Amino acid sequence: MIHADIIRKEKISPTVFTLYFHWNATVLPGQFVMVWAPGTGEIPMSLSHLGKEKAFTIKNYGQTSDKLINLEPGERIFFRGPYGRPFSASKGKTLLIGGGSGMASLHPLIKIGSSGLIAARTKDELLFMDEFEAGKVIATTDDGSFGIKGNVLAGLKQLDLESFDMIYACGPEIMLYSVYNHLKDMKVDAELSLERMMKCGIGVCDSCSINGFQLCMDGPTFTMDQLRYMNEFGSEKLTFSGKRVKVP
Amino acid sequence: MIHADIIRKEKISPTVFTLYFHWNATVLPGQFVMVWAPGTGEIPMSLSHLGKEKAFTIKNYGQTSDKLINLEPGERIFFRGPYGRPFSASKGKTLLIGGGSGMASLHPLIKIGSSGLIAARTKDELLFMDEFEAGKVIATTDDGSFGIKGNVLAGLKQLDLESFDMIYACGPEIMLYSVYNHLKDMKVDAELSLERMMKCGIGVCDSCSINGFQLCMDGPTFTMDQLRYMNEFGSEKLTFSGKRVKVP
Amino acid sequence: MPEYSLISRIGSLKLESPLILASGILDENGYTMKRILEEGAAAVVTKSIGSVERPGFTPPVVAEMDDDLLNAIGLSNPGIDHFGGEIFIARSIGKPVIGSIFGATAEEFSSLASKMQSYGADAVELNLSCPHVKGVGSEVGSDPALVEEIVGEVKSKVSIPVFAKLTPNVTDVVAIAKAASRADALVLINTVRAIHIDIYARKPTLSNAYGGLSGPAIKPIGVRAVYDVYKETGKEIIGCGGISGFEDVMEYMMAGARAVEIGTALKTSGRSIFDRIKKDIISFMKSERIESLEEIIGAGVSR
Amino acid sequence: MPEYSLISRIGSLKLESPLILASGILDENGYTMKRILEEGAAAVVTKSIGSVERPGFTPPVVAEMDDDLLNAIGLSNPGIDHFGGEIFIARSIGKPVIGSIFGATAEEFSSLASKMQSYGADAVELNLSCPHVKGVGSEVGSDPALVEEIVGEVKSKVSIPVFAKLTPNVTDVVAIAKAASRADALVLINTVRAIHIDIYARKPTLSNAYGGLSGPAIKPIGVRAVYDVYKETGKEIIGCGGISGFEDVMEYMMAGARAVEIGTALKTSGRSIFDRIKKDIISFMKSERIESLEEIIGAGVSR
Ligand SMILES: Cc1cc2nc3c(=O)[nH]c(=O)nc-3n(C[C@H](O)[C@H](O)[C@H](O)COP(=O)(O)OP(=O)(O)OC[C@H]3O[C@@H](n4cnc5c(N)ncnc54)[C@H](O)[C@@H]3O)c2cc1C
Ligand SMILES: Cc1cc2nc3c(=O)[nH]c(=O)nc-3n(C[C@H](O)[C@H](O)[C@H](O)COP(=O)(O)OP(=O)(O)OC[C@H]3O[C@@H](n4cnc5c(N)ncnc54)[C@H](O)[C@@H]3O)c2cc1C
Ligand SMILES: Cc1cc2nc3c(=O)[nH]c(=O)nc-3n(C[C@H](O)[C@H](O)[C@H](O)COP(=O)(O)O)c2cc1C
Ligand SMILES: Cc1cc2nc3c(=O)[nH]c(=O)nc-3n(C[C@H](O)[C@H](O)[C@H](O)COP(=O)(O)O)c2cc1C
Ligand code: FES
Ligand code: FES
Repeated sequence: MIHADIIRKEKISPTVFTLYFHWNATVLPGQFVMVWAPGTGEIPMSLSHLGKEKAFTIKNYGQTSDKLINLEPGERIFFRGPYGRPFSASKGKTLLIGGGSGMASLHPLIKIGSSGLIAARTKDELLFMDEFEAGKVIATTDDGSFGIKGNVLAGLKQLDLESFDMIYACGPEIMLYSVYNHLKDMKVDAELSLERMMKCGIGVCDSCSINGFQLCMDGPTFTMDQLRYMNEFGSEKLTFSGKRVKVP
Repeated sequence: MIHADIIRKEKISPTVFTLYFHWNATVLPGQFVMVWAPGTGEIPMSLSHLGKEKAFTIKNYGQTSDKLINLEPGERIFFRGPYGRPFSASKGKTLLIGGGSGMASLHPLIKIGSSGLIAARTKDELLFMDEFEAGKVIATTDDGSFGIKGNVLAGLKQLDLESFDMIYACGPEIMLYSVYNHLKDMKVDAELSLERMMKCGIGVCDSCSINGFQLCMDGPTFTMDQLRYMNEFGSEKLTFSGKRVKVP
Repeated sequence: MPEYSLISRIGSLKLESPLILASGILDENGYTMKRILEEGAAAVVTKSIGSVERPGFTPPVVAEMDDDLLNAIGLSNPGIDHFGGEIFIARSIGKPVIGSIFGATAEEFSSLASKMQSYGADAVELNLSCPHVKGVGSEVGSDPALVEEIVGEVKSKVSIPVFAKLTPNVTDVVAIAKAASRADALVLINTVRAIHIDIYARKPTLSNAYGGLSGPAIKPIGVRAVYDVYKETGKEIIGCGGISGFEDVMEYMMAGARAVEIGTALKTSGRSIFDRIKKDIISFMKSERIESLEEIIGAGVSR
Repeated sequence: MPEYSLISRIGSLKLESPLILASGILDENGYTMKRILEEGAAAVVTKSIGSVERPGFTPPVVAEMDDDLLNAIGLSNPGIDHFGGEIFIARSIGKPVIGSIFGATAEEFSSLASKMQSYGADAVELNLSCPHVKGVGSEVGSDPALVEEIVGEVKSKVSIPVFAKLTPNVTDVVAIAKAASRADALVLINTVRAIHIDIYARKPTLSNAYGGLSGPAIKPIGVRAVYDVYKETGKEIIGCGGISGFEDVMEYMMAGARAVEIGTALKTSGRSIFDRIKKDIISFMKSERIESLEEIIGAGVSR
């Protein structure tokens, strides 16, 4: 395990915190680490900041994420990685599509000129909106508390998607599956970062697999072409115990 | 273990054979390997030839050496190494003093201009005499069957030892101890390659030790200055079982 | 020039090569097993399945130590009644799928084995050796009487070959092997009980503290177990533990194994490991003039 | 700023640091032990000595496997009556020398222990755990009743501290540890039974076939044994197996060891390993704000 001290902590929404730390390593956008809260659990986590100062942006989801966001500056965090295939670098006009805490993994891709489409249940959960240039970002909320009322599709319909050189998306599978279906017959290049149960992070436990690909090694980012052959995508996945269930 | 096929075998005395093989490795004069005869034993052995073609020159001493010299071209030999501290390279006038199969380890040092003093019990056991230039080598035999009758001391007395820039010696400890005593108050640089029981070759078993130095790691070559502090040299050693006995 | 065939036989099971995917590594999802078979494994063993759904331990469930691995997945599994679908998917390519099962009693094992057979599994592997879960695994597998009962009961209930996978965490593996002698083959070894402590957290790295060590570190322990059991019982053996190259496969076979299972090395070498090792074995057979792998089984055992 | 002291205590033995040379590595010749003490070891354990001279096995007696080592020296030793001189030489520097002994019966052990005491040994270590010699070593050390008898008998005969060195090659190391509970401390672990086969010779590399595995590969097994025994018995423990850096020492201590023995790492790191690790432990204590090593003994054990 690697360990580092938390140097700063920022609350960026009622349930989301960013923890900053020093880690002298090269991590590429889309890669992740396994973060350990000793005594509690270990969960996959993207790095939302990749400079000399690195950071996790963590949503309070359950036991382990809760433990992590309650750590204070000076306390120690433990993790291992980086793991996974990063988003491929791309020049030109990019669109970032993020749902919920999925924005954490897209954050390092926000550059001058990038456009954004952020989807959330409610206004409070829209992350990193103000890091886009004015007029470059649109939002959807399920409850209409901000931006377009509706889900990601409502946002997608407002955009000239084929005008982008690359689209990167990260969020819940159901959202990504909508994005995929909407894009699949268009002339666009896109990479989607999926989420599955991850126990090992190193390609042995099979809990993160989708059609024979391990998210932790072959993903979590996949191209549209790869997704085309995955009949489990948007349809079925395995639970923590390995039981096949429908993707909600 | 490294393995190689014997490509050639030469009988160089009634009891001594040279086995040639290919081994693509850098070995320096004075270093040794542990040679394994599967099913029989494993013994330390210098390399007598160090070019692209390498060779052992083996005296039929007991079980394992006997097994080795009975191998034929095309058969396989096994060994590990190289181990040990080589003789230090030296320019100028060199004298090689070899006793019995100790000449095997000195053989790679025979160059144009090197002088030699070879000691053996009897004529048949004088090895590599004809590789020295005419007039550059003298021999002693215990039985007087060739050269000077007597032991190595008789030969040493005939030489202007201080005229050499470096003296290298290898042979039975009793002979080396005579050489050491004869040289110790002279102004000469000398390195002696000692022999002790060797079981591991890698500095763990302690069977080859002399005053806290392991022959297999810190030796087998030692300088006169190192030997000066070794009260076990020429005096006591441990047997195969670890029993302290007098050096014969 | 002879044809170099890698065809291997264990019990009545015929394999295109001696290389099998070990239980618990990339074999929970049917599609993953299918892909590993497509990419070169001669057969796969499923992860160990029990009677009821089990979440297994909370992560961390693995700790990497160079090429070695410590794991305490905790026999997480969906329960036998939810596993038929995965076997069906995996078998679609036509290569053997071996169903691994675990339990606490002979009845439990034999009911699991019957279900595996009904799902179409080509053989069943009894996990008598998981080192980190109480009441099943190696606690079962270190009791010779219970081992004998379980193997006997399963053999009397199913017609597919039965393999018994044994633990090295015992004083006398030969005694356990003898107790399991009604099995068609023995699988040696499962992981070695071990612990890693993170000195900066001052806690065991695995949530369960105890885990099973796998990878190159345990190869000499596995080879010893195979050697011992081959020499003393002559049983058919599948070697397992720390295999990452053809040298390791040859070493296990010379110690007495007829085939091998590979697990942890998938982590470092990926799925291509099976094809690479097959190629390397053929080169070795050529240069060492081995016409059939049968020649070398047990060839390194001094009697 | 606090003084960082490495002083350690095992039974009544006081050590300048927790770092001891393990039995069987560079400790046959008194001068070698003396040099290792001069160059930084806090104490040395002699190689295991028996009642009579034993040549041990024919070489090959070691097989290197990267940083790991397989050995079957075969308890070669000059016999106790010829060993007093070596102890005398080793003790001349004034640091503790621990005499290791092996035997088949309680009487043999206690007579050996008395002789070690008369030679001036500062403690005696009972080798109940050599994995490759029949009739002594781990065959003795896997029988709880015999272990109890040996330890009891030795304790009743000598006044110097008695350490019992146990084997990991058993189903239940805690049961053996309990049997040895009259010892002043337990040493865990000896080597793990293993084999290496040379595939080009088609023979086991060691002349004895079976050997004991040491080095980094066995560290997680040793840490597990220490953890287990510390947790279940609370006995004083000397950790051993695969230590090559300060991290390993800290890990063993957090698992419950009060001191450690280092063997195989001498091969790769040389005698300077003791001084290097001492320096590194002090840096660790500084940065982790550990004032005394006592604080961390067992700190990683979840109860
Ligand atoms: C590649 C990747 C990157 C991620 N990046 C981020 C990020 O940057 N920010 C963020 O807030 N969230 C991220 N997540 C999601 C995050 O991992 C889950 O929110 C988290 O695992 C929830 O764990 P918990 O213990 O808080 O919740 P609980 O519901 O208490 O979890 C229960 C158990 O399930 C396990 N678990 C639950 N969800 C997951 C999961 N997806 N993968 C593995 N184990 C799981 C936990 O290990 C835990 O033991 C990412 C997920 C993946 C796969
Ligand atoms: C550094 C070094 C280099 C050597 N180079 C050469 C050389 O180039 N040519 C040559 O002919 N001889 C050389 N020798 C000597 C050679 O190793 C012995 O002649 C040989 O070990 C005898 O073994 P054996 O089995 O034939 O005899 P045996 O008497 O049958 O040996 C009995 C046992 O003792 C062991 N044994 C005997 N002598 C030694 C020894 N010196 N070291 C370790 N184990 C021993 C053997 O392993 C064997 O198991 C060298 C020795 C050393 C230390
Ligand atoms: C992550 C992981 C999970 C495992 N799960 C199981 C299991 O469910 N059943 C089983 O019999 N063995 C299991 N094993 C043990 C392996 O099948 C194998 O016996 C062991 O890892 C040694 O082989 P290797 O060194 O090639 O990995 C598991 C091993 C690992 C690493
Ligand atoms: C070459 C060698 C010889 C050994 N001889 C003995 C011995 O005589 N008595 C003993 O108790 N342990 C002996 N051991 C075991 C070590 O003392 C130690 O328990 C083991 O090697 C694990 O520690 P390490 O990994 O630091 O070497 C020997 C180990 C080696 C490598
Ligand atoms: S998380 Fe275990 S295989 Fe991907
Ligand atoms: S031969 Fe073993 S220490 Fe030198």
